[in-house]
Amino acid sequence: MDKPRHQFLERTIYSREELCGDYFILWIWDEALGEKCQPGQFFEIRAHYSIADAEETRSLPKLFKPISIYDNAEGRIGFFIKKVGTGTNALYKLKAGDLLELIGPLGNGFPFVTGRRILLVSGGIGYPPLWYLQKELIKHNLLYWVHGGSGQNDVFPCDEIWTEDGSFGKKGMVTEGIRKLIAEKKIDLIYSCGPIPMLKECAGITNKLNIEHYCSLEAYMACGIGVCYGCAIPVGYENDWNYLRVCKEGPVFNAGEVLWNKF
Amino acid sequence: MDKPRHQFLERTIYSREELCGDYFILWIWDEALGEKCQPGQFFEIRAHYSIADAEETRSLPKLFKPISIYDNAEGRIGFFIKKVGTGTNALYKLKAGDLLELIGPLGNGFPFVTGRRILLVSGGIGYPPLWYLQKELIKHNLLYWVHGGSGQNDVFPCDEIWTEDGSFGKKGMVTEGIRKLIAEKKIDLIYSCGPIPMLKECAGITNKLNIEHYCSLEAYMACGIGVCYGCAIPVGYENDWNYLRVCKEGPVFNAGEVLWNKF
Amino acid sequence: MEQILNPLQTSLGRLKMNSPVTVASGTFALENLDFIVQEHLGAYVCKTITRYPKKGNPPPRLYETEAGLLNSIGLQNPGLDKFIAEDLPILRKTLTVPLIVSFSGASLNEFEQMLECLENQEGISGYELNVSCPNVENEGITFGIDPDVVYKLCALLSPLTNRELIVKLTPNVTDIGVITKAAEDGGATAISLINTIWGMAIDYRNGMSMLKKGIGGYSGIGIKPLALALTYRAAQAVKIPVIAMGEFITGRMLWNSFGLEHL
Amino acid sequence: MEQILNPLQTSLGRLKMNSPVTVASGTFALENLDFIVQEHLGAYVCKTITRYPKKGNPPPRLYETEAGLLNSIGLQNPGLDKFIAEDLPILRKTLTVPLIVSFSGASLNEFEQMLECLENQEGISGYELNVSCPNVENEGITFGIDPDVVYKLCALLSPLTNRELIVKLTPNVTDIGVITKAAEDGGATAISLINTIWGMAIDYRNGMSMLKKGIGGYSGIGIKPLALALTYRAAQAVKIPVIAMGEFITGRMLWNSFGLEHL
Ligand SMILES: Cc1cc2nc3c(=O)[nH]c(=O)nc-3n(C[C@H](O)[C@H](O)[C@H](O)COP(=O)(O)OP(=O)(O)OC[C@H]3O[C@@H](n4cnc5c(N)ncnc54)[C@H](O)[C@@H]3O)c2cc1C
Ligand SMILES: Cc1cc2nc3c(=O)[nH]c(=O)nc-3n(C[C@H](O)[C@H](O)[C@H](O)COP(=O)(O)OP(=O)(O)OC[C@H]3O[C@@H](n4cnc5c(N)ncnc54)[C@H](O)[C@@H]3O)c2cc1C
Ligand SMILES: Cc1cc2nc3c(=O)[nH]c(=O)nc-3n(C[C@H](O)[C@H](O)[C@H](O)COP(=O)(O)O)c2cc1C
Ligand SMILES: Cc1cc2nc3c(=O)[nH]c(=O)nc-3n(C[C@H](O)[C@H](O)[C@H](O)COP(=O)(O)O)c2cc1C
Ligand code: FES
Ligand code: FES
Repeated sequence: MDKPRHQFLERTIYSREELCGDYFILWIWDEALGEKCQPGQFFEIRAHYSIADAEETRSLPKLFKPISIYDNAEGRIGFFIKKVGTGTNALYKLKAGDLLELIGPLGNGFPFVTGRRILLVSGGIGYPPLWYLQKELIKHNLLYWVHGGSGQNDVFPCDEIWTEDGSFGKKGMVTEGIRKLIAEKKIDLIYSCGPIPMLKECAGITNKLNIEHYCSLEAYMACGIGVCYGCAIPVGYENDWNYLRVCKEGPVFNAGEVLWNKF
Repeated sequence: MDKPRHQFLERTIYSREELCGDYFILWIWDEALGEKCQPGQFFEIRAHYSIADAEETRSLPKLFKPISIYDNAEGRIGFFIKKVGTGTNALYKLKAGDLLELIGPLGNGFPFVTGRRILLVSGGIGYPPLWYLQKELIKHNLLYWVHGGSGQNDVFPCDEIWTEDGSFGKKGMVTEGIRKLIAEKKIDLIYSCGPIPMLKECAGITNKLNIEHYCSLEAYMACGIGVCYGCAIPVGYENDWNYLRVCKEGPVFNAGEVLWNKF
Repeated sequence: MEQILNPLQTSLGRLKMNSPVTVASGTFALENLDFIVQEHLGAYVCKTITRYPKKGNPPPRLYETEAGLLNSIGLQNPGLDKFIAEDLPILRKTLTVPLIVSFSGASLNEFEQMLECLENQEGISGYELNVSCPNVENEGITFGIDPDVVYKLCALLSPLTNRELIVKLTPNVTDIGVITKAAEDGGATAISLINTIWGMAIDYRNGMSMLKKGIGGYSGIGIKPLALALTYRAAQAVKIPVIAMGEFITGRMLWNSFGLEHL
Repeated sequence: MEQILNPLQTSLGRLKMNSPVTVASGTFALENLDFIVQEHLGAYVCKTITRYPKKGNPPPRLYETEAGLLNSIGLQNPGLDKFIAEDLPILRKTLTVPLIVSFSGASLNEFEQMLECLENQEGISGYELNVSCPNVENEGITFGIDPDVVYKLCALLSPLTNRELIVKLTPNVTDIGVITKAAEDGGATAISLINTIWGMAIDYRNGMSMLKKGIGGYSGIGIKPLALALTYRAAQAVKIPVIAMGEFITGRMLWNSFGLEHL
């Protein structure tokens, strides 16, 4: 079998950036690993615990958490993370010099294209994988990136920003402006990443307009390597569909094939 | 009801001493609390966790651990602790300035006497309560203190030391010399604290010689305040006995009344 | 997702309560009242009593596992007569919230006798029938696993009292719904669950059980998901109130984990 | 204390094995072999297959609790024919250790059909009959809770094969001993336990279940004490080997927690 072997890695965090709100970036450095990565792929990562610690504090082994590749340049791999719960909190506490446990790169990644007029749509923590993606696409395509967040702490560099509370950029859901943008910019391809309701909304539009659309989905994961079927989502056609694994057949799916009303 | 109310306290550790082996001492300072304490009493203590920490690390709430009062002078209360497992490991990691959670003082304590010829017998981590005891007894009685440990890392100041491996003092079990000491020093009262087999051995001797003997017992505890009956040990006479609570009716029992063969 | 949240109940069958929080039998006694404001409790459930005094099981009776507590107390208690003569007057004097007496009989007949005795006593608002202690052979447990017996027991006792009649069930059964229904059909005014589940811990150094008795009862955070599942099942099977327990030992009981967090 | 340690078994019924460590069905696949040395396993147990393909349950299917994992995968699998055509050849080629095929039928007849199909295939050392999946209605679970049905199933299948015939039992029963005995009497060559127990988690913000399906299967460190207790009970009830599981998710299975730590 010449499928890529999964890797269990431990890498030192060489830098940690603290951003606004609950966001932070952890950087590791491994050129050989960087060469294997594609935009849209992710790693399962976890704060490192020594067995001694685990016994002393009785803190339990925890699931690895899926985190997209945010950046990858000359072996500098970045994870752009929002602190939302147990696992991301443990990651938040890591400092430069600490060890990170990783498995990856995992998943299929975004298809690479050239000569297209592309709209990037991100919501909340859907931002990081599109950053890596646009770096690869920008030389060969025309890009416009629109990002939505709940407030001014959830906005990052891109072409157009929407916030739900109106505290920055345009007020409203990022999906509200998409139809107009598609027409104005003559978009023929969309890449999206964000919460399910946003992706669903967006897919409704692209389906109607018959525009190619790849979306990267979020799912709660256990193994991250295709073993447990815990991360499955419904993909196919009304009468011929299956649960596919976000960690293995995804996280990027053709938005036209995801059965949004079966969630 | 005018029984003493139990207290849940949080006190800052003002000093931490590191001893040989796995032993260390934590000191807190509270004069009012010190005035309530008697030799042989103990506290249920626990390293302080903030709820935030507990959620982030998923380290679970842990039982409080029973620890004797080792010293108590002008409100300086000392806990002399051996690192043996989860709970004591967490205590070991505390630094001066950290918070300690306490409930106590708990238990009955040693009876106070005057004008007696007393032998103190301690084994391993049975040492600390006898230190506090001898400080109170020494002005009013004749004392001789014999202590046993497994090796040179388990010995502390006293009159006579035994180690199992012979690496310090006399070689053997501390109980081996007792019969001779009783005769030589005309002992009429024994206080003991240590592992059950040692206390049992010692009680066998004092029962035969009909010498008064109070021993302080160890038991795994959950509540420490007499509620759960988890710490009970058999006390009474062959045909009329009950399980009494080490945390409430004890930890000090009349060695002649403990049913050593019912453990 | 299924909506399983019920509006917070502050009355229980015939009983009006300040609060939906109560305490788990055997984990809370008057001693604990030093630590909390009594009036924050909806009711006070005493440790289970039996017709005759019970010595309980040999030590060690406790062991803390990674995610909970094992115990094999064995219902140590002074027996009904002494409870009525000594404990009840104190409870009456001390409590300002309703008292629920937990008791367990060795036969239907004994349950009936005990209820009749207790009916003659003032200051009791209700009963919790403990048919589910895992640590006592031929007592309790045989009742809790058989729906016919649970039905007979409730049908026998419910005509004899106007007080609250709660049945505390064991989780160690194949179908909790059937047993819950049997209790309701028999006339129980409420169900409480869960008692501890079977549990064991092995000392890897010598292959021996950490509890003298071998298997014990397991409680704590590790059983919370099971407690929630069974409570949900039970609540679906009946119309009478279902009281959930399964949070963490010693005074951390929630009346209803489904609702309390909304307070 | 009871001595419950058995000498380490390295043969299982008719099967000789390198090691007493195996993997839990559904938590381990070929992908995991990237992480370990295959030869350290005693045997490889594949994810449970059914006669016909199963889509599985709707997402979310996973939630991590304080002390374990909830899942409601619902036995998603490609079905027997596709397993034989596609997966089995790869397994045969890849595995150097014995293959145990886990399968589950919707009726006695279907179990029989499946066994007959599998008997015609090379490279299978044994079967694990999954009669205990909590996430599939009317399939599996009805079998595992009724000793008569378990007996009938084993009596039906055991004459049809010379391969290892393991029955995997559910812990969600009143008396594990009776069911284990029924399996032995029917001709099973080994018992494995435990499958997951019922479990549920509630999102306190909205009172909804964290799993779409409501109740799921609970595994991990939180169920270890129960697994030990039931394994001990089962082992006392029968003479055939009992395979224990209940440590932590994804490839951390111990053959026998009672013995392994002595390796
Ligand atoms: C392919 C993929 C790529 C991702 N990339 C990134 C990234 O680059 N940066 C980043 O910050 N996050 C990313 N995420 C999301 C991230 O994995 C989750 O935020 C993280 O797993 C939460 O773990 P936790 O232990 O902190 O939260 P938990 O304590 O498990 O949960 C906190 C809350 O978040 C919800 N939640 C947890 N995980 C998920 C999930 N996967 N989907 C939906 N809701 C969830 C829970 O229901 C709960 O309400 C990605 C997810 C996937 C599947
Ligand atoms: C009244 C009283 C006073 C005490 N005073 C002191 C003191 O001054 N200094 C001190 O260092 N220790 C003292 N101890 C003992 C101390 O409470 C235990 O060492 C401690 O509870 C161990 O907790 P752990 O979580 O570190 O160990 P665990 O992880 O719970 O266990 C580690 C090992 O120790 C065994 N063990 C744990 N607790 C006990 C126990 N209570 N009895 C016997 N075996 C046990 C376990 O079975 C296990 O093998 C006292 C005990 C009692 C009852
Ligand atoms: C030490 C201890 C003693 C207990 N004694 C009793 C008892 O006497 N009667 C009873 O009905 N339940 C008893 N229980 C069970 C508790 O009331 C409760 O049902 C169980 O612990 C589950 O809840 P938890 O996980 O929140 O502790 C006892 C539990 C413990 C830990
Ligand atoms: C995600 C997941 C999927 C599972 N799938 C199966 C399965 O297909 N067949 C089966 O017999 N058991 C299955 N199980 C149960 C495990 O094999 C095992 O019995 C259970 O998890 C208890 O062991 P543990 O606590 O060590 O995980 C599954 C468990 C998990 C967590
Ligand atoms: S997380 Fe296990 S299959 Fe995707
Ligand atoms: S530890 Fe609970 S009664 Fe002693």
